[in-house]
Amino acid sequence: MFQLSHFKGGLVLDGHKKISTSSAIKPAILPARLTVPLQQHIGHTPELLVQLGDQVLKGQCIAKATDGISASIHAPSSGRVSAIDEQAVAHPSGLKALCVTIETDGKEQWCEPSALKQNYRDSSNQQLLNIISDAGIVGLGGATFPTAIKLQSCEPATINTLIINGAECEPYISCDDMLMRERAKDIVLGIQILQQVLAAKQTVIVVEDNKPQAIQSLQQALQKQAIDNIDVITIPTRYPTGGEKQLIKVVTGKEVPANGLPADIGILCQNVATAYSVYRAVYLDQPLISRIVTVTGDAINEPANFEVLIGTPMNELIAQAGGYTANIGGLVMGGPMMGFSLPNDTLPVTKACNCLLTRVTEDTRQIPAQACIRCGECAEVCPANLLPQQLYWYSSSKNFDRAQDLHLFDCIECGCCSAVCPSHIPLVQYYRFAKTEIWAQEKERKKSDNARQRHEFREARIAREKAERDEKLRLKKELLAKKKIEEEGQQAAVDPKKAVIEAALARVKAKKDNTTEKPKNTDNLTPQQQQKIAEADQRRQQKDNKDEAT
Amino acid sequence: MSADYQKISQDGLWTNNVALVQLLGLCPLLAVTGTFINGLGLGLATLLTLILSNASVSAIRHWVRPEIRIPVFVLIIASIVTIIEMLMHAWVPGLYNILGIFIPLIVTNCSIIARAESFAAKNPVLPSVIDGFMMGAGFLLVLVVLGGLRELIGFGTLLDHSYLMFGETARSWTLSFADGYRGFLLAVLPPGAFIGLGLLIAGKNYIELRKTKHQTVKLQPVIENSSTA
Amino acid sequence: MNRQVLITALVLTLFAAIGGGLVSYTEQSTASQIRVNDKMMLLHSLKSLLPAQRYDNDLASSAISIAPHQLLGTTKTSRAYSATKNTDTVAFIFNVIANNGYNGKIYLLIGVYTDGSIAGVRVVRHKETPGLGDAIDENRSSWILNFNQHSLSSLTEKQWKVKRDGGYFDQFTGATITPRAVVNAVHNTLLYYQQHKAVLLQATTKPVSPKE
Amino acid sequence: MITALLILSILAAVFGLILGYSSIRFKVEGDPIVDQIDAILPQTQCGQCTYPGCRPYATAIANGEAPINQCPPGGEATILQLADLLGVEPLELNPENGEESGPTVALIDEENCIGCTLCIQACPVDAIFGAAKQMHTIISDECTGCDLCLPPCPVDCIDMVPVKSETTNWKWSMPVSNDSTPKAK
Amino acid sequence: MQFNSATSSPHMMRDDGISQLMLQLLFALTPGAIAMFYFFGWGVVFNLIVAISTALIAEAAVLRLRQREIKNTLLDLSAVVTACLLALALPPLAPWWLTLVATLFAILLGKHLYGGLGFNPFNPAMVGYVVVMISFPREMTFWLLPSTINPAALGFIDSFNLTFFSQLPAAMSWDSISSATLLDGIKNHLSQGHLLSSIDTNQQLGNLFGKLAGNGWEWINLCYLAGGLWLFKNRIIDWRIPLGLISSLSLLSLLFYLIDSEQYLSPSTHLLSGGIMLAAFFIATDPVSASTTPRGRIIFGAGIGVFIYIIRQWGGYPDGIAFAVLLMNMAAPLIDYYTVPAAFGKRDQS
Repeated sequence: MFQLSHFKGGLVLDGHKKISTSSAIKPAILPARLTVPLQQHIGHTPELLVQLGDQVLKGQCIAKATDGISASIHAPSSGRVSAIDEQAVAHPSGLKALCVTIETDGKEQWCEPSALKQNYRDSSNQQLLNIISDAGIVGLGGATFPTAIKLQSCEPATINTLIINGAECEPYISCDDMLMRERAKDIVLGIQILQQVLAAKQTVIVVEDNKPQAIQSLQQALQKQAIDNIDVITIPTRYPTGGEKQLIKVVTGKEVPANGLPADIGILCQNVATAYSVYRAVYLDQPLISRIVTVTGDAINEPANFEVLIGTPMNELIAQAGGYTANIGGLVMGGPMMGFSLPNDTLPVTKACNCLLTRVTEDTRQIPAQACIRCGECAEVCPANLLPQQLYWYSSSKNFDRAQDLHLFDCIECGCCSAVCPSHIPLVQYYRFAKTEIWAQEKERKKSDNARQRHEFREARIAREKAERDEKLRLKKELLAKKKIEEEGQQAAVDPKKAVIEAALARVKAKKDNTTEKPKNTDNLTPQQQQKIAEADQRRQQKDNKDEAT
Repeated sequence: MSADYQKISQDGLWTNNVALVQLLGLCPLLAVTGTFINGLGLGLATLLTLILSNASVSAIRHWVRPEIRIPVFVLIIASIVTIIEMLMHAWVPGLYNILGIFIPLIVTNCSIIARAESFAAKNPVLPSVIDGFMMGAGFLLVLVVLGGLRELIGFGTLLDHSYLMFGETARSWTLSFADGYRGFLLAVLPPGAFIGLGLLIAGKNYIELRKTKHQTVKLQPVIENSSTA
Repeated sequence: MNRQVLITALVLTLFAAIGGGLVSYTEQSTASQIRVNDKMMLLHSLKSLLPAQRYDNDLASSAISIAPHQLLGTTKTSRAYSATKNTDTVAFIFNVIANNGYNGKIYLLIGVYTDGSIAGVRVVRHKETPGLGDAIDENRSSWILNFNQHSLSSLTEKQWKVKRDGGYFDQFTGATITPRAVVNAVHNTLLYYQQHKAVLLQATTKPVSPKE
Repeated sequence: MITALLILSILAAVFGLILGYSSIRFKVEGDPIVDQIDAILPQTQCGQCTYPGCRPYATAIANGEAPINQCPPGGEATILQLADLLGVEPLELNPENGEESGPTVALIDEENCIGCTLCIQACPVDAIFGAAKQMHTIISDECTGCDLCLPPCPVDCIDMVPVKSETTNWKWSMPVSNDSTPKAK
Repeated sequence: MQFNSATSSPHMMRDDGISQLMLQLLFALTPGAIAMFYFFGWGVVFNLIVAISTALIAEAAVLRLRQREIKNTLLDLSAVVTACLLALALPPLAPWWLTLVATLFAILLGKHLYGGLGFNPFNPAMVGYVVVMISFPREMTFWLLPSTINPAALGFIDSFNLTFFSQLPAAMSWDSISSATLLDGIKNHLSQGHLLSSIDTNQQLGNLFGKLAGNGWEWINLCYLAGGLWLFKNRIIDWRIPLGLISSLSLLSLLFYLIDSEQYLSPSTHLLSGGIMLAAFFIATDPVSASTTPRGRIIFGAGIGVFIYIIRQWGGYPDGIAFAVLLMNMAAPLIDYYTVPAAFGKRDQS
């Protein structure tokens, strides 16, 4: 049915998957403390719903998605909110971010089921989307883009092909593999919901040929339920086939236009784990509060897959997997090609955490980079068909314009180029550096444009005010001159000195009466600024109150 | 005033050297510096042109309207160069034959119009003449050094063909260094000129760098003294 | 406004006139010297081909026109100069082009005594490889002097070749083409002289205007 | 000879007429390059370049009166862009004008603010609001970090704090380069 | 537990580095070098020794001067590769100082003046070659007859004296030892107005010509070809540059050969004489100075082929590989600029 195609470049890598697939998915223990970061997805931080000391139930929404791109966050277990503060999170920067810490009570008490409890087939698309949105489901393949938004963003009935991504091309990671092996039926149910929402004409589950058991169990599940509008496609194992655009190219032979979305060519991709989460949300009314995490690598004693509550500290998970071997050298969240190394193992598991990869000391030592000899090996393997070494050249010399001309932003950071570089140049880091630098410059430019406008506005205002003042002064002078003539005519008896003092006193009084003078420059404000002003006013009020109180 | 002249001289000979810093007039510079004497000949011709053109441009600077400034300068320079060319043809024909096209090409040597524009057109006659002399001398110096270097490396001789300029008595001036030296043609060929000029520029930059380093080192104790005082 | 434009034009004209005037004055005052120089240059190279005691005429003014000829390698009318002593013609100097040099034409001056032997050969202009083919230049090596005194009778037809081709003359290491071309050109000139000797001798006995 | 002179003179006259006419007819006013330079400058209006604002500095650069290395807030990036635009060699930032530091914003210690409005008058981009005898507040999104509000404050209640590094504005650093990596041109 | 997290992904890197690449390159050069030694004697070995030692010393010295790390840079073997390519391109009877000057220029001018490995716009070996080519044209003709037909083949001692002391063996002159290469000979032959078909009757040239493309040379080139194919098999070099070079040279020579087989050499002679295979697989493929885009590499190789043919046929030098390579080195950035491949998803757009 499908004429398989292939993408240019890529690598055939050693899978290392068997390490973690020998045992079934294990449920992870309930930790005493769950640290749930509010920002676990691409987009805006959701709005906090709980306060310090609140009792929460398992599955209770603790942060609600804002407008635009955002996703809700739920309590992974029941307990008490013991802290709402900045905690170290799993991010390449190692910086802190706002987290809700829950001290679990061990009761695992679920919150009230929602009102909607009917067969999904009777539900409208909007109802289903609401369920998916309320469940805080995000793409679990790694991008963590809110799923409901992705589903909503495509025009109705424009999706010809729904591709369920079970490729899982990165070495070591096996969470999707295990999920497909053990919960194929649930995945298929989830897919059917997606099918209904999208009204997709055809649906395929794509799995790399190094996961025969997963393929088999998926096919069995489809047969058992006599589903004939979903196909399982086996594709050759090649990194990075699991990349959305590469996968589409392999399955359909079509290239997603650069700067475009798969939806533009009538295709939508969802990860198998995402489909499974959709099933859980719709059938079981369970939001996304746990995920399968592969704990693997060469420096762990009992590698396996675990079903882990979001917010679980990684070290507890590691301990459950038998702990590190003696030569532990590093910990990576994600796969060896695209994951990032973690500064320590006490960070919480998030929705994006598909794998914890332990690395032995020998592998973590830095090979010093040598000069680029322009061998072109990187260009050979680049799946985005870019010229990595020229991008490197321009990124390292901060010639960002030229880097963008060479399509820097089409780079998917798959790491193939770095992996094959004989000079061991950390190419991907150069691209990441250039990308973040360009974003920052763009922001900077917007800010400076804004500053220029405000500066010009201010100059104009000062000029205007000066002109007004001069005009007033002129009028006053004229008036005075007139008065003088009059006074001279009248031969005034009033002491002029006294008059001056009196006038000054009057001015002071007038000023006193007018203490609540309107602040300057409050015209042309954005809503955000107004909000800030309001906040400041509030603080001012509080301060005044305090002053009064004391 | 004397400090001014010192600055003009320093500019022309070193800090703002036509060939090493401004990189002007490279075409004749690279083409004729095969030997010391060739360099000297063209250098003198350029020097003379620079002095005369600077002097005349400076003398007439008040009468020339801006819109015809350039044409007038070009006219002056072209006239001077043509006259010099004829004089050379008449009195040093040997050298004239060797330098050939590069004498009329002095007209297009950007350094001359650049000096006219940037200095002579804004300054009185005397400083302009000094400036012309110093700039020309700086150029001459580079021509001679490069010519000498290329001749030395390329042929193993120095001052060969001096008779073209100084008459028959100069035939014996030729210095020959290693006997049986096979010659290193690269130095005499155009690429050698480029490499040689590059090395001269590098050498100049190196000296400057050393100088500034030296200065900062020198400055250090002064600061220390002041702080302890 | 019109006045301004006129002044501009006037100033420029003035400078053009002054500049032009100076140039033309110099030109007039140096013209004679330049003519003398050019003649001296020519004489200098002609003189180097003949020992001074062998002739007593003004070589530069003795030019005769030679029709283009294959043996001289010429395609246009060229000049030859005749040397005389006591009104007897003693030698001719030909402008010869060797067309088969390594990098194109080699321009030669070849002096031939009336008895058909070589007085001297000089390279006027060439583009041969520096350091290799340019050994034909007198400034570089004395190879070119090897031709002196040789004639069609002193060497056989076969000997008028470079050694590599079985002839009499050396080639220089690594370069055969250039010496071969020069030897060939000298040989051809002798042949030409042999064929046109009578005409040439006749031409010089009549007064020939040096300007032709 | 005379003809040559005549022709030369006539040519000169003709071209002189053309030039004289053109100089009046095609006079160019204004200078678009100033706008381009101004667009590159960071618009902090801080005056560290010794000019009273970004635009005056841009004008000075365009007139060749100021070198391109006097803008500490813009730093190396700005100098590179200016060098690129003007086709000149990039220079090191002139230390006399200050050092390139990370972006900062002003923060008013609201406990100590006496509401004197002096800082409001100093702010070049109207990023401080408040009224006499009332506590002032910085609109941090608008603050360019120019430091100009510091000197006028009579109670030293304004601090310059670095812009907070968050996961959203965090930047990857350039890898520690081996010694042969080219320097920025 | 705390970890060092300074690294960016990917966390897998290849184990081998530049030095392994260079080592394989050197390995692939050996068959050709052995063939050269077989046909041209000890001079080849002396050239290699002088070039390699000069290159290493010069590189170490300049690294020290530039205050760079020395040991690892020397160990990347790029200087050795440059030296070997240069030594194999120079005439076997080249005096030691010629090889020394060429290598010095290659390392200093060709490589380090531009910033060292990775930054040189020109192929260093060819820079060195061209410097001595235009400076010492006489010495650059010091080739000799292949040993198979050379009645006066030199022994070790004679070669040693010749290379290092410029001492000719007793009773021998330069002209009796040195001989024009085939290409030079044919150029002479043609310039005398002879036809190619008369080569066989020319005793000396006929001898040189061998079976296919010059006695000895055909085997040397086949050895280089074998080494090159091995490199290609091991993915050390890109196939595009050799392909472009060989095909453009074959096409051009075939075209002219078909027009007039008496004036223009056959494609097989062109391909297997001189240093074509060395150039195609080892010199033109130097990635630093070559074009880097896929299409660009084909153009780059083809350009070299075209220039080689032009220089061979109509230029002043018998062979033009060095000039052709340098000319295309110069054009490489331009080629790269205009042959940027369409990024993923950009193919349908302009």
